[in-house]
Amino acid sequence: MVINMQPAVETRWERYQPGVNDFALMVATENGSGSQTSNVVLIRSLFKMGIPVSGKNLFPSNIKGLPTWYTIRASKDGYTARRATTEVAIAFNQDTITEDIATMPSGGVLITNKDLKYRVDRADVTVYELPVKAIMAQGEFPKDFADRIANMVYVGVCCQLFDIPIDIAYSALLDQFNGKEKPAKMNFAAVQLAYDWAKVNLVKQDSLRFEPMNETAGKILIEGNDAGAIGALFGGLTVVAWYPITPSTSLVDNILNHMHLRKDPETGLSTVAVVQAEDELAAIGMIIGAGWAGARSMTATSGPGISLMAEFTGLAYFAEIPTVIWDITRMGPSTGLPTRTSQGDLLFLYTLSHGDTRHIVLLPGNAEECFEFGWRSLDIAEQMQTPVFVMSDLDLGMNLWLSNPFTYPETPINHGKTLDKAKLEAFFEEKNEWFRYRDYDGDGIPYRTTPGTEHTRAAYFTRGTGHNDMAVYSERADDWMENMTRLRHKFETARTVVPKPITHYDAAKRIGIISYGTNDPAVLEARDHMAASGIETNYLRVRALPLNQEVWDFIDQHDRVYVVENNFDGQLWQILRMESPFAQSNLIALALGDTLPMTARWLHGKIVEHEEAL
Amino acid sequence: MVINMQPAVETRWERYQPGVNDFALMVATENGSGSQTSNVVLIRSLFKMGIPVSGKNLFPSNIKGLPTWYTIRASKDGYTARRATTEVAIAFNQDTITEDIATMPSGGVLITNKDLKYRVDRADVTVYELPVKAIMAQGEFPKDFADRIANMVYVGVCCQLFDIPIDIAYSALLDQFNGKEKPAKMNFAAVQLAYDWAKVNLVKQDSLRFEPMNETAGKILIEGNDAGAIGALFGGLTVVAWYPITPSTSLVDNILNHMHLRKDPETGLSTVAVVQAEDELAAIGMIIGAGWAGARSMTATSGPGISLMAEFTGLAYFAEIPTVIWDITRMGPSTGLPTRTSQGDLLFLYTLSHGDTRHIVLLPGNAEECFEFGWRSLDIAEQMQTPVFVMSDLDLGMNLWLSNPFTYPETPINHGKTLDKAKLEAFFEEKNEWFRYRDYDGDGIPYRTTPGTEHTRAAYFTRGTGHNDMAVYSERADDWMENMTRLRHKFETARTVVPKPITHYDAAKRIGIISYGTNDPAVLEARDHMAASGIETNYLRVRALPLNQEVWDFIDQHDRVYVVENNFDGQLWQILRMESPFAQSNLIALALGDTLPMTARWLHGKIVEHEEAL
Amino acid sequence: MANALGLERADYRGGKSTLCPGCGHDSISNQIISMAYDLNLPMWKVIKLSGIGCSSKTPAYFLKGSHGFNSVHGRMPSVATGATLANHDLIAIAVSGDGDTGSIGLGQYKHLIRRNVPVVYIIENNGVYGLTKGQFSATADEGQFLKYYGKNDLPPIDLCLEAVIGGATFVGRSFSGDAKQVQALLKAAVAHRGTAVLDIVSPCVTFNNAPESTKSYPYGQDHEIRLHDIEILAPGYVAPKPEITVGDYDDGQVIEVEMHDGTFVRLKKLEAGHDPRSRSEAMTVLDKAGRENLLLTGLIYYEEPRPTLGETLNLTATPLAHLDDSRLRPSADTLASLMQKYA
Amino acid sequence: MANALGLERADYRGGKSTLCPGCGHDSISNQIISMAYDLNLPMWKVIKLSGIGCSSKTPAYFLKGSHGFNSVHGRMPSVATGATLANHDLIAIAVSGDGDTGSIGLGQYKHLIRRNVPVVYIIENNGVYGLTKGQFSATADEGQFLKYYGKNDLPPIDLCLEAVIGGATFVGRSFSGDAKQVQALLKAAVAHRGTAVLDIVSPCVTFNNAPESTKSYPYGQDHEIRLHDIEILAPGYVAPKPEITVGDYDDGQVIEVEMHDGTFVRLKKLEAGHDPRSRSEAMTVLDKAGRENLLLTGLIYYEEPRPTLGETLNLTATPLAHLDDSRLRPSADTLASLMQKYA
Ligand SMILES: Cc1ncc(C[n+]2csc(CCOP(=O)(O)OP(=O)(O)O)c2C)c(N)n1
Ligand SMILES: Cc1ncc(C[n+]2csc(CCOP(=O)(O)OP(=O)(O)O)c2C)c(N)n1
Ligand code: SF4
Ligand code: SF4
Ligand SMILES: [Mg+2]
Ligand SMILES: [Mg+2]
Repeated sequence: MVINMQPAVETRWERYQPGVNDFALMVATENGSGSQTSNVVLIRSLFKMGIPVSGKNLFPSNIKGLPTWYTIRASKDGYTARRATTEVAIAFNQDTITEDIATMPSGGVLITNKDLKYRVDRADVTVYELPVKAIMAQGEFPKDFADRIANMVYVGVCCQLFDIPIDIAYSALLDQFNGKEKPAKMNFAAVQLAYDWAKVNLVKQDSLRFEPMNETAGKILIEGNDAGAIGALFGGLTVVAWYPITPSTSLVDNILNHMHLRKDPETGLSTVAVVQAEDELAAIGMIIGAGWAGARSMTATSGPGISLMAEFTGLAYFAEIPTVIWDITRMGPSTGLPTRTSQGDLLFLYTLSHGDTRHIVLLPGNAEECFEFGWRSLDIAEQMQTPVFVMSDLDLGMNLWLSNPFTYPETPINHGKTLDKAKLEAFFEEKNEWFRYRDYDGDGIPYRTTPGTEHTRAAYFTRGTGHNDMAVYSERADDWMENMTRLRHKFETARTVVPKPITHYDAAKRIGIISYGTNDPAVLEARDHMAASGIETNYLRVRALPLNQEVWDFIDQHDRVYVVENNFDGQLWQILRMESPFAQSNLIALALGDTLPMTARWLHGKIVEHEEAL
Repeated sequence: MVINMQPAVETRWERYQPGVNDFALMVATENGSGSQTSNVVLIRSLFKMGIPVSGKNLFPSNIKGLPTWYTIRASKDGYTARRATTEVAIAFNQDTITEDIATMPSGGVLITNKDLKYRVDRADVTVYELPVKAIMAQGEFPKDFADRIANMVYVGVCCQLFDIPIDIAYSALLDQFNGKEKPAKMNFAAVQLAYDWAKVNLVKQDSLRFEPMNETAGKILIEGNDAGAIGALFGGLTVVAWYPITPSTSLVDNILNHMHLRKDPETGLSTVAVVQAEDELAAIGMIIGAGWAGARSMTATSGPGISLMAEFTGLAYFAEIPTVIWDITRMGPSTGLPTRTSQGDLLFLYTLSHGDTRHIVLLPGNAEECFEFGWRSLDIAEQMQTPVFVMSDLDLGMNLWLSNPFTYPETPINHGKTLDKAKLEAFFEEKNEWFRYRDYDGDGIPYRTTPGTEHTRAAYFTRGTGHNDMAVYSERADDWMENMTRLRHKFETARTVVPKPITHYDAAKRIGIISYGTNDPAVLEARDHMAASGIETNYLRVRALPLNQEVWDFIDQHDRVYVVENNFDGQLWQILRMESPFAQSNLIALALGDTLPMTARWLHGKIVEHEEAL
Repeated sequence: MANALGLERADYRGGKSTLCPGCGHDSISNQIISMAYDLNLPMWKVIKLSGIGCSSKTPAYFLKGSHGFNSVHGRMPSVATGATLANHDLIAIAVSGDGDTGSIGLGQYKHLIRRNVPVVYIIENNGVYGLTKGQFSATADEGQFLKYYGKNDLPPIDLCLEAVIGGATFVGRSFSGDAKQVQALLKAAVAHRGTAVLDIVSPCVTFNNAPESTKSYPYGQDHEIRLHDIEILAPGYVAPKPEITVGDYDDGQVIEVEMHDGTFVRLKKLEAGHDPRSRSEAMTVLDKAGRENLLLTGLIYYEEPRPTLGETLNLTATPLAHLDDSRLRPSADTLASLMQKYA
Repeated sequence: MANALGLERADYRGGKSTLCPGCGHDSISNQIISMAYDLNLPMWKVIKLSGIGCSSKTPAYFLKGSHGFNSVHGRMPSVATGATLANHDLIAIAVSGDGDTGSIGLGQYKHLIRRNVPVVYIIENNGVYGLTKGQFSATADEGQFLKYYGKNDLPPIDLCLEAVIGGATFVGRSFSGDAKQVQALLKAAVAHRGTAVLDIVSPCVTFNNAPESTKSYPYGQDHEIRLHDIEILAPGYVAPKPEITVGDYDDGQVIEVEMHDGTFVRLKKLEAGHDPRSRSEAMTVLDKAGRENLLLTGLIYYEEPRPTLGETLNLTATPLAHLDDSRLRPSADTLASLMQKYA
């Protein structure tokens, strides 16, 4: 498929053989043609068959008509990383069919829409041609509707060819239209027609098929942005201000979807305010104002929005105001490719805004962590009294992921050192004073009040200008240094508060891998393959900045550490080098940033290449 | 003086003895009281006496009434760094006089305004008390005017006490009012009164005095922002868009001052457009639009403005549009301290905007370089087709510096690979094609046209979204990677184009110092002192990012390298660590960032401390 | 003398001003202090918000008992929006400048008004950027000269007209030299539900106080034209006759407008005779003032307030900031059953 | 058939549109193509500017022979300002959306107009954010429902009224379904010196085309009210009688407005009978249209243009971008004598 790359050197990988419940499909259609429904129905069906499955939607930055590719991977071994080569190509788009055919792997299966113009000059692939119009003609559908569901034809044919029980496809359709039988039946009619047609007219010539297994029992299928939205709502979110931008929009859409969970049962009134701001400058101003006034606030945006939020972020950092900013990263610089994935904002988020600033950045690697960091980020923000970033990406946010159901927060909501009337009185009782920016506990974290606290001494003045620990304006160098020193100390405290890395460690192994976010599935899969070919690796997945001691220990423990990330500059690698307490001669950057989710094969190839060159 | 700190461990430094033409004065007055004139008159007088002199204005972020301190340093050895201890304190501000007296060095000279309320409980200082009202009373000045020139009293007294020829003070006054005799005479009358009064009423009890020498012949006194403005005007600047912000405002003010140099002699029409934008978002949009359309454009701002320019900067980087952005840094984060100096934006400028970006940052270290980089930055921007930052700071930009007169640009204006009608025709002649983003020369730098080029194939489409080398919109991963790879290659080319570092190297010395910008005088002075006490150092002053090979060689050549900078995080040190081709175990960060210009004493103390601890 | 809360006027003061002696902004701060004292405002319920500028510094100089937030340049409106959403019980007093609102902040200003965020929005309008030393602002007179920056060739923005067409329900203009009127308008504004805009000409004595400048003291003193006399009748007062709501009023007639908290604003017609309840009249009078350079002051426009932003969002009566945790986190069962939907 | 430059209409086309079939924006692109072809515009002199959005994509779909710049969201006005300063010979055609201009870009839009930057500023107004899938924009109808985002509780911003009070000298409104009028207004706008604003209702067929939406095709087709018929008379035409410049016109009467390039715009009165030369009339008619939800189209406001930004800056006749180096760098002597002043 035309957008696919990530060249990998030839390796043992070549021996990989597709088989039952272990192959991938690629569906090439037109954006806005309704194919999304068909593709999700296929995924849900495999999920219901108990087969580990994952899907990647590679869509254009347009509303209707441009090429879009959807890859579905079934993996009996539970691998969910994107695969570059897809054994089955469903070529339903006139604009790309020629290239789609040319680029498919030898021995693959090609399913085409016969109504399109194309030539198949590939003796090395099995071809099934579907007369879509003719098939649809059999079931008098209303014209416009027929177009919209024509894509159900390949669903029916796939059921027939690859042994997907058609009743399972139906229940998947039902889910898709959340229980509404009418549309489900309508669509299913087309599936059935195609299924029957294929039974009669197609002779199975390939060996690819699915078989029920029991690997998805108790699991869920969910998008990261949906998980994050649910997490935030269970995290006591009260104010959201946002401005639409792909791929973050669906995070707020999902907050709106689930907001009823936070309606007051008696009055039906809402405990969450969601405001569509006029831009990102306003969105962040609103959540900072809200955080200052005692709300649990957040926004969601992507690269361009982050750039616009830079100045306000510096204010929140310096004035110590809690708020949460989700960055669902897309391909940058600039407007870049809004519908392609990347991890390119990491370094910028970490140092966002002028002057000496450093920020907390949480790095979810899967849907469960999107949920967890959804609520935890709000806790950490109030606990540390600072803006907290959650950096997800388009791949995690907008694709369907196989996940465990989410576990209810184990800890109560944490408001940090926020003094309400009673607490403030107690504080004065004990200390005979309270000053906003004084470090009473030696952890760099001061105590705060919020407006509307009925106490004559609750008030203080918040500003982005120089101030002493009594929140009084000051231009004195010593006051400035004292405050900056405390802020740095607070940041050191943050290292112990943010989520620790996930480590797979075995002292016998001398090679380490450090990565984060959605590279996880590619790393896990590549490690297995490398182990099979004698390259044993340990693995540490960073889940937050600032980095914790565990990371330095891990680097210390290995001869070589590959730092694997999906951006062009190797930004985590750069942060590791600029922060590590010792000279790191053993860090090797494997940076990709080619707009697509990382494949295990690419990573495997890179590491093998490097190891063999040693 | 109250805002002074930079604690330094006790060292041989203590042996330093003030003497003739080698001591410093501190003038404490009220902001907006006209004292600035008096102080500059004192500096100019010393300059005219041929004595190396430097001044630092430590003023508040307010228009009238808050304390302001002005330090004047005379140094027969030509040292121009700020000195923390000032032998002479002129305490003319009621609000600070008590602390000003308390913090002055033992053996110092105190000059007070007798009309203020204060007590001198320092037996260890020489005191001269001036009845300012009484002195002024002698010369019937119009009331309001009298207040404004009362500060001339300490000028007159200093002339008397420290042997500044009074006629020199007069000619300094004349310069100050650029030749206008009336105001000069008015002010001089007050100087004369005070001078005469002191002659009669003060008995010289200290040994501090000035003596004519010949060290300033052929030199000039100028502010960095003035130098930068002149440089830009001699660099073919045509469009300026800006938004006022301290301390960058005077850069544009000076462009306005000198704009007549660019008036068309016949028509009197202007070849430079200066627009006060509605904010920094608009300012950078305007200069990018102008750069795109063929202008030599620039803006000047400071930290908060830089944050607001982040998104547009990413566009200019990715769409490859030339423009120049001056960042006259002030103390951040956030609004911070607008009237205090810092080098805290370095890392942020280098990586400004989301996604994988890197920018050219020029780092002038003195007024001559402000002039040179003023014109050169416009050349480099067009040559590299990218935004170029010039990072100066408040200290360099707003204080008076002793400098050599500026040398006329040795190279003609460089428009880089810009194809006008004729050049474009020639290009087609030779290559039969022209594509905007194709790398024809292997240096990563493409050829561009500007709008209004009368040629049917001159047009191309500029965008911040994905594009191939023909400037056609593309979402293909391979197009994206090809473009990013070329951009990185172009950035590598930039390393060879930007100003090289200034190096003081002697193979026998094993300790190196790397610094940049206005730390230069402190480094030079500290090196002399350290050498005197047996610590021999080499010195490399970085003048631009990206770093050149020279820097890596310098690090390689030393056992230890101290990276000296005036920000809190040690940002150049971090950049060195994240970019150096080898593991750098020998880099030691000496980061200050205490809102004030660095003193040689602080640096000397730090290095001695560290060296002795080895 | 203590007010109903037992507080002296001095208790409503703030820190010592660092503005230039005679700056118009300081007199506005004084009127805010008097207003709060007269109305017995509980300071703990008040928030003070501002952007950046000399004007924006003033919240530090009044109501020391209130939380204050000196935010970033031009974007205080968004901070005010978030703060009042977090806690709709707060009384928000926002101070801005003509540069802060008319240049960098124009977009946020307009969108704050469109959302009808409940805040008293005071613009201390001096036609220049004071804190950065006297550049022209977007409200400077067309053709005006300033010693340093020369001639201003651009037409001024009328921030009242911007507010009226932007959907503001309370728009007043005044002159900081007119203490009585400033205070009356402040009291009415605080009683108003929704965005109340007060554009107050507040001379910069250091950079823009030449008599020709419409933003100067001399000009204001000589040229201010009051559209009406304003009297504020505290809640509890009973209007003699049903409130007049339509028609323009004849000589000597009086309009009384009841605010949602029961405060009455009584307007006594003066020669200009402007009826603030008519949007088109407001637009006309402002257009005229602009063309003829008239400093018309008073309540320019008033309408029955539409719902505030918080009201359109159907938020709980308890301020979001004060909800207890039980209402912030749904139950474990709720999560479990939600998970079912994804299985 | 070739025009005076020997170009076919097809030569004025751009790349293939990637917008939804039927999108209003595509028909506006078509009118731009026809306008340029009819007026014999030399494409090399034209620049196409836009922000971000479906509307902002369109410059790639017309005038392939012109330089285009698809900049950042909402801030194209500043890019247009800089580009036209760099080269005042350029003919600037700017395309924006209601989100791009009314939300994120409102401040820059207003300041562009205030500076009278010479550009044809087209707003393709569909009441939603198309490219991000149908959120309400600031021009959406108050009370309107959208399947996904529910009810819009905020009043719409009228971008024509904003322009009129902001100092625009040419303000028109149209409907992308009214090809003839769109083209006439485009021709007049290009002939205008200074900012010419065209707010064109341009339906989003995918997200906001329900008949009750004032931004839909059905609504436009049924409810458009033309204020007058517009005829464009190319330069060279001689007005029968001295141009009428004052007074409102009686039935059947005609106004002819001469543009600086000699083009005449002839307005033939229809029942609505609006005189675009009166600012107050323009404000009233827009206010009325807003209150009564009327889609009034035509030339809303026109005035003799005040100086453009470039003119107020007294720039050389040669575009700054085309000055030769001798005029870009003063002589060595100049520098030497300047240095004297600092010695
Ligand atoms: C982002 C940003 N840009 C510029 C500045 C510099 N600045 C501080 S105050 C100010 C203008 C203030 O003018 P105005 O709002 O009219 O207030 P005034 O001082 O006149 O009362 C500017 C430009 C800033 N603080 N932040
Ligand atoms: C800074 C920034 N924020 C958000 C976006 C996402 N975005 C792209 S287009 C758009 C809105 C476009 O709406 P409009 O201007 O009305 O154009 P339309 O698509 O309706 O024609 C948004 C919010 C962006 N590209 N940049
Ligand atoms: S500069 Fe002007 S606005 Fe600022 S404090 Fe002084 S008088 Fe007031
Ligand atoms: S989404 Fe709407 S605005 Fe965008 S192209 Fe489609 S119809 Fe046009
Ligand atoms: Mg002002
Ligand atoms: Mg739109």
